Amino acid sequence: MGAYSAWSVFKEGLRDGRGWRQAWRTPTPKKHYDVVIIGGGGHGLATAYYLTKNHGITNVAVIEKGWLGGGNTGRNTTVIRSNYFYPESAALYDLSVQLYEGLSKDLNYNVMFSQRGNLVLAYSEHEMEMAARQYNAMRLNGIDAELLGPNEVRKMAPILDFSDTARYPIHGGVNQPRAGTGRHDAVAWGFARAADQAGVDIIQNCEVQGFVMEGGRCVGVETSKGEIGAGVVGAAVAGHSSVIADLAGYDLPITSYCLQAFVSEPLKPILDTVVISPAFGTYVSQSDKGGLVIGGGLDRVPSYAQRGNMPVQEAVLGGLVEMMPALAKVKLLRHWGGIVDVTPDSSPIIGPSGVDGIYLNCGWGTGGFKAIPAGGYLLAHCLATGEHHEISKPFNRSRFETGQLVDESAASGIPH
Amino acid sequence: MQRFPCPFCGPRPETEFHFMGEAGKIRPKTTQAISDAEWATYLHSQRNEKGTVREVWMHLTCGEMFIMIRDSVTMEVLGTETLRKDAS
Amino acid sequence: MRDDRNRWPAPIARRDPMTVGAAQLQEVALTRQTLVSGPSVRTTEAPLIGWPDLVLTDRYALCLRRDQVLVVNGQEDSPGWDATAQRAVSDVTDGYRVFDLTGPSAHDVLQRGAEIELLPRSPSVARQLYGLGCFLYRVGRPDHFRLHVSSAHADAMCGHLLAAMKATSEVLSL
Amino acid sequence: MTARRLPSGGVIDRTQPLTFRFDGRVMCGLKGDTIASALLANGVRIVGRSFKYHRPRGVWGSWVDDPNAIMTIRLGDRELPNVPAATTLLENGMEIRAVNAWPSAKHDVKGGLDLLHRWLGAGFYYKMFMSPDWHLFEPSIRKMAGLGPVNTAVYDDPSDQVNAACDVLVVGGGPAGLLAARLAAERGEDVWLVEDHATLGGTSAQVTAIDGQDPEAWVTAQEAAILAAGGRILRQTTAYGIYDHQMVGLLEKFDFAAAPRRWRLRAGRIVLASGALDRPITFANNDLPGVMSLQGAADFAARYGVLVDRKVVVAARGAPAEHAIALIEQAGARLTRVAPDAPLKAFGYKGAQGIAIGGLRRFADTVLVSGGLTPLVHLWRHAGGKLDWCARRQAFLPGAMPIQMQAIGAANGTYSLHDALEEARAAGTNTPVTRVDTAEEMTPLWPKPNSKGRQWVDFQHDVTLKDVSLAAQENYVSVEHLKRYTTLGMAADQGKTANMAGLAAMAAIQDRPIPEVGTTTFRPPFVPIPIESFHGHYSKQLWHPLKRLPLETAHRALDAALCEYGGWLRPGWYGNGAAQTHIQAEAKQARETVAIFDGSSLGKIAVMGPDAAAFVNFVYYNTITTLQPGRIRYGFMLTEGGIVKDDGVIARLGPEHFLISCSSSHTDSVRLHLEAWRQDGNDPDRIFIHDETQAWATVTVTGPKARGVVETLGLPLDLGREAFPHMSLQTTSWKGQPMRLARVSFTGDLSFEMSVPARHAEALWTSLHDATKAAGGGLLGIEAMSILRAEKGYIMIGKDTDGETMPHDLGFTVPRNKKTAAFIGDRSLHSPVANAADRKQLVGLAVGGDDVIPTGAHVVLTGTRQSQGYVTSSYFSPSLGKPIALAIVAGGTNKMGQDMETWHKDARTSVTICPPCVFDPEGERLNA
Repeated sequence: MGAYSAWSVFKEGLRDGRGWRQAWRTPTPKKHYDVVIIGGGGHGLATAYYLTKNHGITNVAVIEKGWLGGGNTGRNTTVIRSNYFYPESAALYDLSVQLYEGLSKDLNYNVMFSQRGNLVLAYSEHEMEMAARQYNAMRLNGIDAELLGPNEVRKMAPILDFSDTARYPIHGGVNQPRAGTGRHDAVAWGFARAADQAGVDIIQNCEVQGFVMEGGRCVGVETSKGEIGAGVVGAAVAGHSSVIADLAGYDLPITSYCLQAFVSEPLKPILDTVVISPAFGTYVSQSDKGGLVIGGGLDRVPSYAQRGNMPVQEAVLGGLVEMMPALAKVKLLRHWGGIVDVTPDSSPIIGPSGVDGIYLNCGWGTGGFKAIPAGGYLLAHCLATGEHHEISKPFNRSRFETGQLVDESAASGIPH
Repeated sequence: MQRFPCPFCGPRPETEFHFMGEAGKIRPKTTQAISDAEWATYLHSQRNEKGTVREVWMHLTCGEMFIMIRDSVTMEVLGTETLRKDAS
Repeated sequence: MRDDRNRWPAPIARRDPMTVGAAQLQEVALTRQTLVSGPSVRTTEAPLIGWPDLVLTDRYALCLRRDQVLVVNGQEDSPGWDATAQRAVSDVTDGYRVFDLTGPSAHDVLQRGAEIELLPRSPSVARQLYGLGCFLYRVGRPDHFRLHVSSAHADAMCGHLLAAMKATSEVLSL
Repeated sequence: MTARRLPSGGVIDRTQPLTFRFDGRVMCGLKGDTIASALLANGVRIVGRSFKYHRPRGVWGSWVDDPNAIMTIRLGDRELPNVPAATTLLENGMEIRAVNAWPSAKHDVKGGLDLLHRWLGAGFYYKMFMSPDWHLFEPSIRKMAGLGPVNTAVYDDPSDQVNAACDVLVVGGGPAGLLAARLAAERGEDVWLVEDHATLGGTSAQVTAIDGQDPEAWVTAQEAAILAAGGRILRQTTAYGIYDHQMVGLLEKFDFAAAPRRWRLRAGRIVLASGALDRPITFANNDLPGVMSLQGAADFAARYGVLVDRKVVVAARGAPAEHAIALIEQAGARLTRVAPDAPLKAFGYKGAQGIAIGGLRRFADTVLVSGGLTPLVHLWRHAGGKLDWCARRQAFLPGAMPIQMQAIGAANGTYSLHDALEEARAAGTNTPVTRVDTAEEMTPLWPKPNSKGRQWVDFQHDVTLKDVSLAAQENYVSVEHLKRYTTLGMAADQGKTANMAGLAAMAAIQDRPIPEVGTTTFRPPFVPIPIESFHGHYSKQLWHPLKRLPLETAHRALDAALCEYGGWLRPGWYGNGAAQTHIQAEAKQARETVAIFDGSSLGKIAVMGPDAAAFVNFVYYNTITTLQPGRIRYGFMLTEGGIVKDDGVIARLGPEHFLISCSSSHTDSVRLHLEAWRQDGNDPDRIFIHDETQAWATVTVTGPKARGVVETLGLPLDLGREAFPHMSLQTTSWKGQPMRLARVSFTGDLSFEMSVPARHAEALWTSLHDATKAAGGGLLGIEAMSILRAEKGYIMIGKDTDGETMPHDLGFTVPRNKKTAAFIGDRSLHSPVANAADRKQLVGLAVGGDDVIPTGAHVVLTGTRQSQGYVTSSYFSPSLGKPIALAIVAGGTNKMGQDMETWHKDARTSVTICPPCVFDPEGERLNA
C-alpha cells in the first residue's frame, strides 16, 4: 500500500496492515550522485525532496551519521512561526510557514501542523510600544498579526497569571494566528518517505570522515561506508556545522550551544496556543498528546553535549511557574538538550561555503525546526542552480564581512 | 551546576562566570589599514572545536579574566591559565 | 511605564533583628567601608580576610580580588589615585549594607543560596548568594556569618534570607 | 476472589487503619500502604484504563515500574492528577479516581474504542486526517488524549531548594546500599544514603537472613551504624538525575501534594544500588488485569503484607523468580507453574481468569509472570556511563564510567544477596567493584514475532507486538524510530517495563542480536517530579528583584508612581489618578520654573591609575585625552561592531581619575565591558575600576530657576555661568559631607547635578524640594523627563537607538572621521554597511494636529507599505503645545523637510522629517 489516506488505513486495518510498505528503503550507497547532502535531519531531507520536486534532480543521496531526524529535528519544541521584524527574515520564515501549510498533503504524510497561534506577551506600556513596532513590521512585511490587549490575551490563554501580585502583570501581546506547532518526527519522516519515493537514497549510520577534493573543488565525500562521488555537496548538519567545516577546510562564525527542552506528563487540554514570555524567558505549548512542551534560552556554557544543565532548567521551569502558577505541581516527565549553531546575528547561513562545490545550510540557532521546508527549498535551489534564490541572498556568509547582519534581536524582543 | 576553577578564588559555581570568547584572538592594530576580511575574522571567526577548547572566561564576582581549557563534550575542566604576567 | 508602587512593599531602611527557627538576621552599622585597589594592596592591607577566615579585629580588610580589598572601619582616606602609594581609593560606606546571620542553622540558610562549604578555602570573600553578589565571611564564631550586599539589593537579599530561614526552621530532618 | 492482607510482616502498621474512596467506593487501608497495595488489599482488580484503547488495567508492579495505576487524587483542598499509585503513600480520607476513565475504571464509556483497534495501530494518525484539513480532526483528538485534568487552584507553598556536598552518595537503601553506606561512613567518609521508599531495607523483607542475622534486625543495625558514624539517611528521596561535575539532583517527598524539597548534591563519589526491575513476558492478552509482575507480587507480600491472590498461576524462570515464588507460597498462595516460553494466552473478561497453553486451560485468580530482571541503570547513563550487553543475564549492565561512580547489587546485575554484599564491601571501602559472575545462565524469554494474539509491550500506551512488527515492516527500525513511531516507552513510566521487551521484539523480528539494535537514551528525571521543585522561593519580588533607590521612601511620601526602568524601581511621575495629567504638568513646570529629579541610579564608575586617560580614550568613541580636570564631556561607548552600547557623560576629577556616568540600566554591563578591556590588551596594574554607583545619591535641579534653588544650599562656591560653566564639575562639601556638583543637563535647561553619600540623600532632597517649592517649582519623574529630553532630541539608548545604530547615525560624526587613536569599534565604523546611504538615522517628525503618533508606528514612503524606520519616542509637548516625535529613518538626515507617512494598525498619518531637536535649538537656556 503506497499512498496514505483514511481509505488505505481502513483497508489495511482489515488485513492486519500487511500491505504497508517501507517508509523509506535502506539502500547501499552508489559510487556517485549528482548531489550528496550531508545530514539526514529535517533540513537535509527537505533539501533532497525539493531537489526532486522543484528541480527534477533525483540522483541524490542523503548521508546521516546516526538515524534520520535524530538531531535537533527530533529534539526541538516544534514551534512554527514567522513573526519576524526584518523583511529578509519575514520572507524566509513565511516561505517556511506557507510550505508547512500545504506540507501534509504535499508529502502525503500528516505532519500535524496545528495553527493554534503564537502569542508573545508584553508586560508594560513600554513593552507594548515595542510590541506595536513588531506588530506593524509584521503587517508591513505581509505577515498576519494581531496586537492584543490583556482581555484578548486572557481569552487566548486563561491559565496565565492575571492576578495583581504577578511579578510581570500582563498588558497585552502580539499574536500570529497562522503560527503554531507541528509533529517534529513526522516532518523528518514525511520528507524522507517522499524523497525516497522520488528515488533519493537515504543512507543512515554513515559518517562523513572527509572530503574528496580535485583542483580545489569538492567532488565527493569519504564516509564510514566508503568514498561517494558527488557533483555537488550540501551540508545541513546543525550542531556540528563547525566539525564538518573543519573537515572541508572552510571556517564558520558559529558557536555551538546546548538548548534544552522539557515535557510534562500528559494533561487534559489546558493551553490552546503557544505562549512566549520574553520577560520570564520561557515559552510553552501543549501537544496533542497532552504534554506541556516547554523551552527557554540557551545554556550559558558553549557545549557539544546533548545534555542539559541545572541553572537553565531552574530559570526556564521557574519562569513557567511564575507565568502559570496553577501548573506548579504538574510533573516534569523528561528533559533533554540539542546542540544548536549560534551565529553572531542569530540568523542562518545559506549558500556557498567558501569551498568550491560545497553549499551550506546552517546557523539556525534555536529556530531551525520552523524553517525546515524553507531551508530545504533554498539549499536545493543553490545546489541545483549554483545561485542564490532571492530569499536566501541576504543570508549569504559574506554578510559578516560587509557587516550587513540580519539581527532580529537588534530590533525586537522576540527570541530568535 | 558545573563548577569552574577561578585561578584566584578557586572552584566556584558556573553561574559566577561569564564566557568572553575563544582564547587567542588578537585585536588588529586599528591605527593601520585593515581589510574588511581581516576585521571580520577578528570579530566573528570561531574554532568551535568539538573536544578540547581554550576559552577566555571572567569570574564575575572577582573580575578575574583567565583562560580555561575544557572538553566541550564531556564538560570536564582540564585546566586554567591566568592572563596576568605576574599571577601570584 | 507601569505603576508598581503597590506591587512592591516599601523598602526597610534599617532592619530590626529577626529570629526564625535557629537563625537570626541582624543589620550591622559599620563606621566606614573603603574600596582600595592597587598592585600590592593584598600585602599592604591587614588583617586580610578570605573564606572561611574568622574576623577577630574591629578593623580589617576583605580580600575581594587579586588587586582589590574592602577596608572595613578603616580611617578616612582621600578618594582617587595615590601615585606614590599606588592605591586607588573610593569611600563606599553607603554602597553596601551589612547583615549578620547567626545561629546553629545559619549555615543551612546560606546553603539555600549557593554551594557554601567551609572548604576549599578561597582567598576572596566575594561570591554569589541567591544569585546576588555579596561579600561573605565569618566574625568571631564559626556560626556567625556576615555579608555585605549592594544597598540597592539589600531588600532582595533579606527577602531571600528570610524565606530560607523559614524553610530551614521547617526542616526536621536536618 | 479477593486479595487479602497477611496476618503479619511488612512495614504497614496494622493498628492504624486508613479509610479512602476509590471511584466512589469506600475502602480501608493501613498506615504504610501505598495506594496500589491498599487497592490490592481491597481486591480491586481494575485500577485504570490504557491511554489509547481504554483497555482495563490492573496493578502490574509494586514500584516505579507500574505503568497502569494512575490516579487523580483529592485530599482536603488539594487535588492532583496523574498520581502513580505504586509510589504514593495512602493517606486517610483520600478521594481517588482512575484517570482516563469515566464514570469509573471498571465501567468506562470509552472502553468501546478497543473494538476499533485494528484501525488504530502504530502511527495511524500519520497516514490520515490530512484531508480535508487536520484542524477539523485535531480538537476531538486533543480531548481524547491527555490523562488527568489540571486543578487550576494556586497553592502558596514554595518548594525548598538546598545545596549540599558529601564524600559518598549511596542511591538505594536495600541490603547492598546499606552495607556500602555503613562501611564508607565507618571509614570516616561523609556519607549520604537516599531511599525512594518510606522505609529502608529494599528486598531484605524477602529473605530469611542477612549475614546470619534476622533481616529486620540487620537493617536496623546498619541504619544505626550509619547514623552513629555521622552519615545522613534520606527516606522518600529519589535521585532523579546526575548532572555535570558530580552534581546529583535529589527530590525529597513529603505529604500528599506538599511541595517537595530539591537537593543539589555535589557528591565526591556515587554508589548506585538502585536494584532491578521485573520484566513482563509477552503473550496473548498479557495486559489483562490480574496478570502482574511476580517480583511485584513478592514485594507486595513482603513489604505491605498483601497477598495478591490465593490461587495463582506462575510463568517465570530464573533464580530470582524461584525466590519470589517460594515467598508467595509461604504467604499462603496455591501455585500452579506453566512453562514461561510455551505459547501462553491469558483468558477472561475485564480480568484474567487463568492462562491457556494451547487447548489446556489453567484457571487462577492471578497470573504472575517474570521474564527476568532488568538492572536500573538510568542514573548510570545520566552520568555518561556505558552499558555492556550480558548474554548470561540477557540484560544491559553498567560498563565503563567516566566519573567517580560504582554500581553494586542488582543494579549491577548481581542478583544473589551474598554476591551483592560482596560488591557492597568493595564499594563501601572505595575499592574497585568486580562483578561476581556466579549468576546462572538466563535462557531468553523474549517476544516471539508472528505468534498469535494481541500481545502487549507497553501497557499504558497500548503498544503491541504487532505495532513493533509494523514499525519494522515500515523500516522504523532504529530504536529511536521504533520508540517515536509506536510511542513505546514514552508513557509516564518512561518505558521501565516496556523498553527491553520492545527492543528484544525488534531484535527478534530483524533477527539481530539485541546489542546491535541498541538502547534508547535514558532521559532525566528518573521519575516524574513536580515542576515547582525547580522554582523554589524565587517568586514575585524575589524573581529578578529590582534595585531600590535610597530615596524611595521619600518618593513614596510624595505619592510617586514607582515603575520598573532598566532594573530599577524609580518614580515615573508623582501623584494619584490620571498619569498623563501629572506627567504633562511636571514637564511644563520644569520648563517654566524649576524641578528636582532623582538621578541616583545613574552609573558612577571611577577609572583611576596612570593609564586611566589612555584607557578611557580607548573605550570611548570620543576623544577623552584632551578633557581637562574639572571638565565633563558627553560621549558614546561602542561595541567592537561599532554599535552604540551606551551614552553618558565622563568627568575628569584629576589627571589620573575619571568618573563615568552611564545609563542606569547599563551600569553592570558597562562595568563588565571596562573590566574585560582593562585585562585584555592593557596593563591591569596601571588601571583600576571602582563602581561607586550605590555609594552616592544624586539629585538634579533643572529649569530656568535652578541656580536660585541651588544657591539656597549655601555652598562655598560661585555658581555663576562664567565660574561654573555648562559641562564642568566641582567637588565641594555640604553640611560637612563631600558633594560632587556637576553642570550637565538631560533636559536642555540650566541644570545642576548634586551627588552626596547616600545616607545624606534625604536631607539634600528635602532641602532642595523645599527650595524648589518656594521657587514655584516641583517634582520631575522619569516620564516627564523623557518628554523634555525628546524635545531636545536627546536620545535614550535602546529606545531611540537599536542594535544597528552607529554614532554617525545620531549625528556624531567627528571622531569617526578625525580621531587618530584606536578605540573600541573604530574599524567597524568604516565597513561597507557603515558607509551605506540607507542607514537608519535619528530624525524628528513634525506632526500636524494634536494627536500623538503611537510609539512603535512605522515610517513609510507616502502611499506605500515600505517601512523606512519607526517612531521611537512620541509625546505631546506641553511647552510647544503640539505633539513631537523622534524616529530612526533610512537615510533620514538627507530627508529633512520631506513628507512621509507613519503607519500604525492600518492607519496613516502625514509627517514631515525635521531635525531631532525642536526646543531651544541654539541652546541658550542650556548655557544660561
